[in-house]
Amino acid sequence: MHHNRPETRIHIPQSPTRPGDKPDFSHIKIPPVEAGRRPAIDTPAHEMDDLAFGLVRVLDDQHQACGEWKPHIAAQKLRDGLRYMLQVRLFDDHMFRLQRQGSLTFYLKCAGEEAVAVAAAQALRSGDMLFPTYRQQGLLVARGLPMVDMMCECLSNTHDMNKGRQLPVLYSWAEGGFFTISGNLGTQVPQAVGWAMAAAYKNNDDIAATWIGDGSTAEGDFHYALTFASVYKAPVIINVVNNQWAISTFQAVAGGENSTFASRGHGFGIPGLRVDGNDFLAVYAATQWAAERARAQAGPTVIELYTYRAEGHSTSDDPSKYRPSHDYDAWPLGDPVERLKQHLIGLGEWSEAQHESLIEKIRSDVSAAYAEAEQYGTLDKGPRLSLSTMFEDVYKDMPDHLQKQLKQAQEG
Amino acid sequence: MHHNRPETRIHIPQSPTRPGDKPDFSHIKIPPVEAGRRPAIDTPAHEMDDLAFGLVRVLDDQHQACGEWKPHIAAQKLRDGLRYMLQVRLFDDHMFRLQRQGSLTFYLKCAGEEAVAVAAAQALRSGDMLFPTYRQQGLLVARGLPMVDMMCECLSNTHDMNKGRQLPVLYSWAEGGFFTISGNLGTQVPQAVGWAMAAAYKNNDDIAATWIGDGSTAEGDFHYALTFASVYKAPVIINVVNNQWAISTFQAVAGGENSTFASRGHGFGIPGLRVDGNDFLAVYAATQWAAERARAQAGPTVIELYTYRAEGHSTSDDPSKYRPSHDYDAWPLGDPVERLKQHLIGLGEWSEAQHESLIEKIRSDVSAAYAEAEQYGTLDKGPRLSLSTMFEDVYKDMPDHLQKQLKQAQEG
Amino acid sequence: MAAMSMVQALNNAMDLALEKSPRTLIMGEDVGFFGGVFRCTEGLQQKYGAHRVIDTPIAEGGIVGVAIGMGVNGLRPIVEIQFADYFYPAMDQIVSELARLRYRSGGEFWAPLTIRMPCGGGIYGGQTHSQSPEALFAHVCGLKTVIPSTPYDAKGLLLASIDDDNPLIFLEPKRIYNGVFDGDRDKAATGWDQHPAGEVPENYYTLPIGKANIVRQGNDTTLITYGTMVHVAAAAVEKAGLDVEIIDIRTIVPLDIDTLTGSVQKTGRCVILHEATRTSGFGAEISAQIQEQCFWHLQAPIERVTGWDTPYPHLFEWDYFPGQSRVIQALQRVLEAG
Amino acid sequence: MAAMSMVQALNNAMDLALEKSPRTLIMGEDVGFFGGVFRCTEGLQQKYGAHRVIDTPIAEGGIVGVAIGMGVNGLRPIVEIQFADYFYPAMDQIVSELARLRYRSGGEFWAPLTIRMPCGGGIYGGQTHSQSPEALFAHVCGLKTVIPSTPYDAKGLLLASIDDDNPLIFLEPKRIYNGVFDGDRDKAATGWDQHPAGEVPENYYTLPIGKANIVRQGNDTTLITYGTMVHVAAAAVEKAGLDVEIIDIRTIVPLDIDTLTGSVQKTGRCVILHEATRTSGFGAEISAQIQEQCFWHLQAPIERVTGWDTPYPHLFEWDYFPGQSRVIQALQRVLEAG
Ligand SMILES: Cc1ncc(C[n+]2csc(CCOP(=O)(O)OP(=O)(O)O)c2C)c(N)n1
Ligand SMILES: Cc1ncc(C[n+]2csc(CCOP(=O)(O)OP(=O)(O)O)c2C)c(N)n1
Ligand SMILES: [Mg+2]
Ligand SMILES: [Mg+2]
Repeated sequence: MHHNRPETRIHIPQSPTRPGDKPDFSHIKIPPVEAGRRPAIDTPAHEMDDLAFGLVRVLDDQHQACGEWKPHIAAQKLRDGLRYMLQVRLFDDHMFRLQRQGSLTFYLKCAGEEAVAVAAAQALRSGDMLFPTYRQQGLLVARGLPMVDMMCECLSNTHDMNKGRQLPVLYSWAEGGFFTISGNLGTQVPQAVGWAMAAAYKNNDDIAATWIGDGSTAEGDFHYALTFASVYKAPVIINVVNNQWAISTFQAVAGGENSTFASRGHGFGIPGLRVDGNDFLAVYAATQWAAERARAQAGPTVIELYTYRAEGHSTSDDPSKYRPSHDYDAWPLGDPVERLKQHLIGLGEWSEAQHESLIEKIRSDVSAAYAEAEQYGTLDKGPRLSLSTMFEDVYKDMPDHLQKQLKQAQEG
Repeated sequence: MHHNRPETRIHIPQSPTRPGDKPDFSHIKIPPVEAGRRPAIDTPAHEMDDLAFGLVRVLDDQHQACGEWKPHIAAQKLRDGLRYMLQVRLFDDHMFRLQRQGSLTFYLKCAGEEAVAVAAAQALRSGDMLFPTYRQQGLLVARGLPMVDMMCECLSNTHDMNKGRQLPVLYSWAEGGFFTISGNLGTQVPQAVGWAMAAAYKNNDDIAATWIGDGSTAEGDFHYALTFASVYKAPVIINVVNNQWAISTFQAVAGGENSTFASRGHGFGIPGLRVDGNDFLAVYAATQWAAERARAQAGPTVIELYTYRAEGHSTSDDPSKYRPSHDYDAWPLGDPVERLKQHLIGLGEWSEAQHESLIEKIRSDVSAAYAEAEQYGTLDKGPRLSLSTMFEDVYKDMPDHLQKQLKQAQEG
Repeated sequence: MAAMSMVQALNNAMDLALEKSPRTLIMGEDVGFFGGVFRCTEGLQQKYGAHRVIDTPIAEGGIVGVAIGMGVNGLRPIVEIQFADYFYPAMDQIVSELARLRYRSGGEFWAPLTIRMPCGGGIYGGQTHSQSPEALFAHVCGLKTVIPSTPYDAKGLLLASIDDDNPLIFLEPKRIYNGVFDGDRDKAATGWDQHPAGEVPENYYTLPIGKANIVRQGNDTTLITYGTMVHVAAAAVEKAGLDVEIIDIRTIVPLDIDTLTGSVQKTGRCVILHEATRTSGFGAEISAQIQEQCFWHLQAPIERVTGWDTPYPHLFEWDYFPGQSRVIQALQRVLEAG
Repeated sequence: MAAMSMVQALNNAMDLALEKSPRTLIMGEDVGFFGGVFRCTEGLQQKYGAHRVIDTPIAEGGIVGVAIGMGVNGLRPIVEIQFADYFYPAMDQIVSELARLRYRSGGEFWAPLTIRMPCGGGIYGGQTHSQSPEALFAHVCGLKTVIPSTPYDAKGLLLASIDDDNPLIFLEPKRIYNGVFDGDRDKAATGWDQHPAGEVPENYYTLPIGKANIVRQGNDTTLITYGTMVHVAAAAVEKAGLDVEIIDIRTIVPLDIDTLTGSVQKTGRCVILHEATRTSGFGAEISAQIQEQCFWHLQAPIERVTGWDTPYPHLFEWDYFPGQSRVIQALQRVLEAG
């Protein structure tokens, strides 16, 4: 105790464990799969408030699908989902290593959170618009963006969809209905609501889905989104990815101590589903339910994806400074890839051998993609975008003052 | 129907009545006084969620105090409350007329909402800090600011606490624990939370109370306030004055259609009380309960004061353009002054005669105060602050560039 | 042609824009049923429907964020911020999102918003109903910022703004919404029907964004200004009987610098006039550019006549407002210098 | 005296400030247990407690709003905004509240906040980790804005800022947090221990806010700059072998204009250098003031060397960054002019 530390009665939330401690998730209550009820989509919002405090689950401890939320989904689609998740994970691993070797300025993985994006993408229609944040690379993979295109963005090279302007991982893919990722947290959420309102305005039944981290829900934009979504009954799904951490701060600092993130919409009459985010089938089922609600003009839904950030925040982070090491191994909801794999094996639709060879295949695809991507240039080697791209797209047409500046820049 | 009006499925909320319609408040459900339960202040927040959808009431239709919320309050205190409310109302009337006569640039009344401020002020301690918006002049009156001081602010004269810098009604009173009113909506709410956190930090048991309009809850600041209040269990009361209107927009446009404003904190584990804002005793009791909670370190409370803006938004407004005239006469929760008066008469603590003579007395006090205020100057007549006040208080000490500008301004 | 106030001209422009395309809509606080606190959207909801002239919650950041999403989905929202003083909660959506979308996405995404906001003082609005924030927008690349000074310009520039695929801030000097104001607060207000630019064609027309307007030809000094101050400038020059060239820049960014330098090269002298606070006001940028490009022509220091570096005070409104006498003094100093 | 990086000097300053008064506290995203993403608050929570170095939710507007309330209640919060690029959500609380409180309340209320934020590029941070928003703050009267260029200055200015009863924006050029950077990205970084101003007294000291620092005496041209660019300027002048006076303004507002004009009156020439985008950057204000006050001494147009009017691009970081060669060219143009 320092002598300048006064007596105080201010409450400061704390992470239950810190470096050196044994990981401890005993505070997390996991209800049985059967406890989850799946109400009709037109149920009045306040009659579903309990769902925000439960946990939508489909896979039980033996990896079997059961309960009311069990979705109808073909084995092939599940195998696709598994493949996408694996691809995301191996892609992440590869790119992370490349950053460590100095080939990339920055990288950010979604390890442990693959299902959150992949299952959602598979439950939505291709015309539905996605407003992600930076940890949903699974959406791109599931919607079929070639890995080489993702890599080109990370390299800011001549094939970069962003023309060298953004940090690695801040993808944009108009054709795939994937909105340009912002470096500023939370901004995409009211934008998604606006996109959804425009769809309704135009009288079509496309919907918008957006993702935001647990930490970022504290931004005003989240409130704007809830307000407008509620007032105009926008056909939108607001996904809160609660991976328990925001860089170094535990989710209690974001307000996770006194209520769930799924319940954040209750004050606006927006129902919330709290979902096991590492249960592929649960994410799929919850997304499908919310998408049906939205399409049926029954209003927006908040989905809290309860998951865990298995690794550091990004390549700039060192989680050993603020949380126990190997904590992911103790995470009670397991790993999404492993769980879906076991489920498929249990169904007789998959095998260890197939799994191994799939991993091999993806690994070589990733390497091949990177070899190709490098040919389009890297930050400091090979082909390079023209300097004029620095001045283009600030405006639709380059105004005089930027033309003059471009000329000056070209002159050196 | 205009030919450019496309088929649309966007939901746009509407006011149930518009100019020309008969006022209709049949959508408002008023539960009986006895239905209100008053839980212990340390009840877990989510076990009180029902309170945000009920209505805390004390005065029944015969103006008698009953039910669990009935507060212990001496007759003298009630008479004081009645006097303050009357003073606010007559002050408002006088100032409004003066604006119409051209003596003031602007004015804004709180007609119909007097109890919201006066009863709250009486339920709080003098060390508690108030962060109001512009329609709680009752706080000043109840805490004893002389009317002449309020008038001097409205006149921007030599005795103006704001030194001529603010619009009329944007009062400030440090000594009275009344924070400077902002022209920018919503900003005071996180400030109140911060003030409360500082009280806790300093280990004293003063609390903060803040007021925000139904319309203004849509601002991000409201969200910040809920978030920080929840995370740090700040000793604060967040009052939402739901007077059904935000200038011309009905409360549904602020998101009042799908849930109550009292429930806005549920997603953060902050309990909400929905209170009959025109029932002086109910406002008093609810404030007392929330203040006890805060002081006992049991956390923040949201109180929705359900009331009606009896007149226009301000002197710049013309409500006949957007709502039925005489709608206040149909407001089902009556008038706060009239109801408290009847209650006191029923108790044998007041009489029509006393009431009449009190009105007389206040009227002459108001006139006398204004006569005095005018002696300290008006915007264009009489004594005037020195020009240097325009440049003072931008910084604590006037920097060189402002000294130069002051000199230029003085030279004309 | 019809006599229109600036409010009417703006209303007329929005009417034509809504008529022209069902993709265009209006949103903001009190803009719908009520028609706006300054009446700029009066009657439009009644004519086009509640979904095309949308009353929104009081959340400027939300309004802009939502409008961006609409813009990305093919609509063209016209957003009203009730007073320029209240755009700050929307700053992040404007700066980090709206202005950057096209750039950061390699040209894939953009949102063609027009954000209207009444600005400026002179209505006893105090410090939160009087601000002129144009310099803040000027520093944000990716935005265009426009400010008209007459009903004729207001309509033509607003229609051009709505048509523009870039995001646009459209500042409306509220002091001249309903009549010409020349800075003399003792003079009875004159209606726009007395002013040539109060004659407004009823049909659809646009004025080019990025083009300044030489309001008055002159030889001895160049007086550069915009918004309400155009009329203060004109009256001051008239009163002082000086041979001054007055230029209304009309667009803050992109600035029509060639017209400005052309004039200063002719006159050799320059005064810049605006209502916003002085330090880092847009006058600084104009001054810097003219100095850079006309250095060898300048016969006197460029002067700035501006609001003081204080909030806009209620009581001292007319001491804050840069009125005719301050303009005349500056012109005389500049003329006598050298 | 000890060798300190800028991060260490800032940490040391905050340590002393927390030590000095229990009313002082630190709040921001990741500042507590972790010690900040740039490590500026490392160890302070462990030393002073979780209530004095507070991890906050990710809500810049909330952080500032709450800190204002604390300030009003007698505390002195030091707020960290994780990157200057993320201050926009707090713009309304900063402009409409923090900067105006004292004024609007007739001096009754005020909040002595110091808001720290890392600014500037050169770390491949892309457009949302590289911005220099000082001009936006400069236009907001009521705020002071400070930006140090060395560990010694950083400590002295931060302690003075925390002591100041005015609200203060404290910009920290992140490119020089951990070593001197002179703009030559091919040169190995040099630690602050190699630099004289990396020697920092361990005791409490303050440097005056509003005082510029003549970093290098010279006669032929005045080069005005701040932050990281001070070192780029020094290296450029060294390389070009010119007789240039380099001034580090250290405070944006209030600007020490007398020191600047004194120098320009001596040299007759002036170049202004900053990393922020050009249009309405703070260079415009400096240029305008110098032109106003030194017109008759100027022998050449004042030049501005700045970032371009584009977002800070990831790929073209070093084409955007105003490096030594652009500085040298400008100096030569100015020297040869006239
Ligand atoms: C407006 C804004 N403030 C701060 C940051 C810095 N920042 C980047 S990521 C991050 C943590 C976000 O946590 P969370 O929302 O939980 O998402 P996660 O990283 O866990 O997926 C922070 C504070 C930012 N990018 N934008
Ligand atoms: C940030 C901001 N946006 C808009 C306004 C303009 N404005 C002033 S009062 C008002 C309506 C507020 O309604 P409400 O919060 O319900 O309070 P009430 O007037 O009903 O008491 C509006 C939109 C403002 N003052 N500040
Ligand atoms: Mg997180
Ligand atoms: Mg209201």
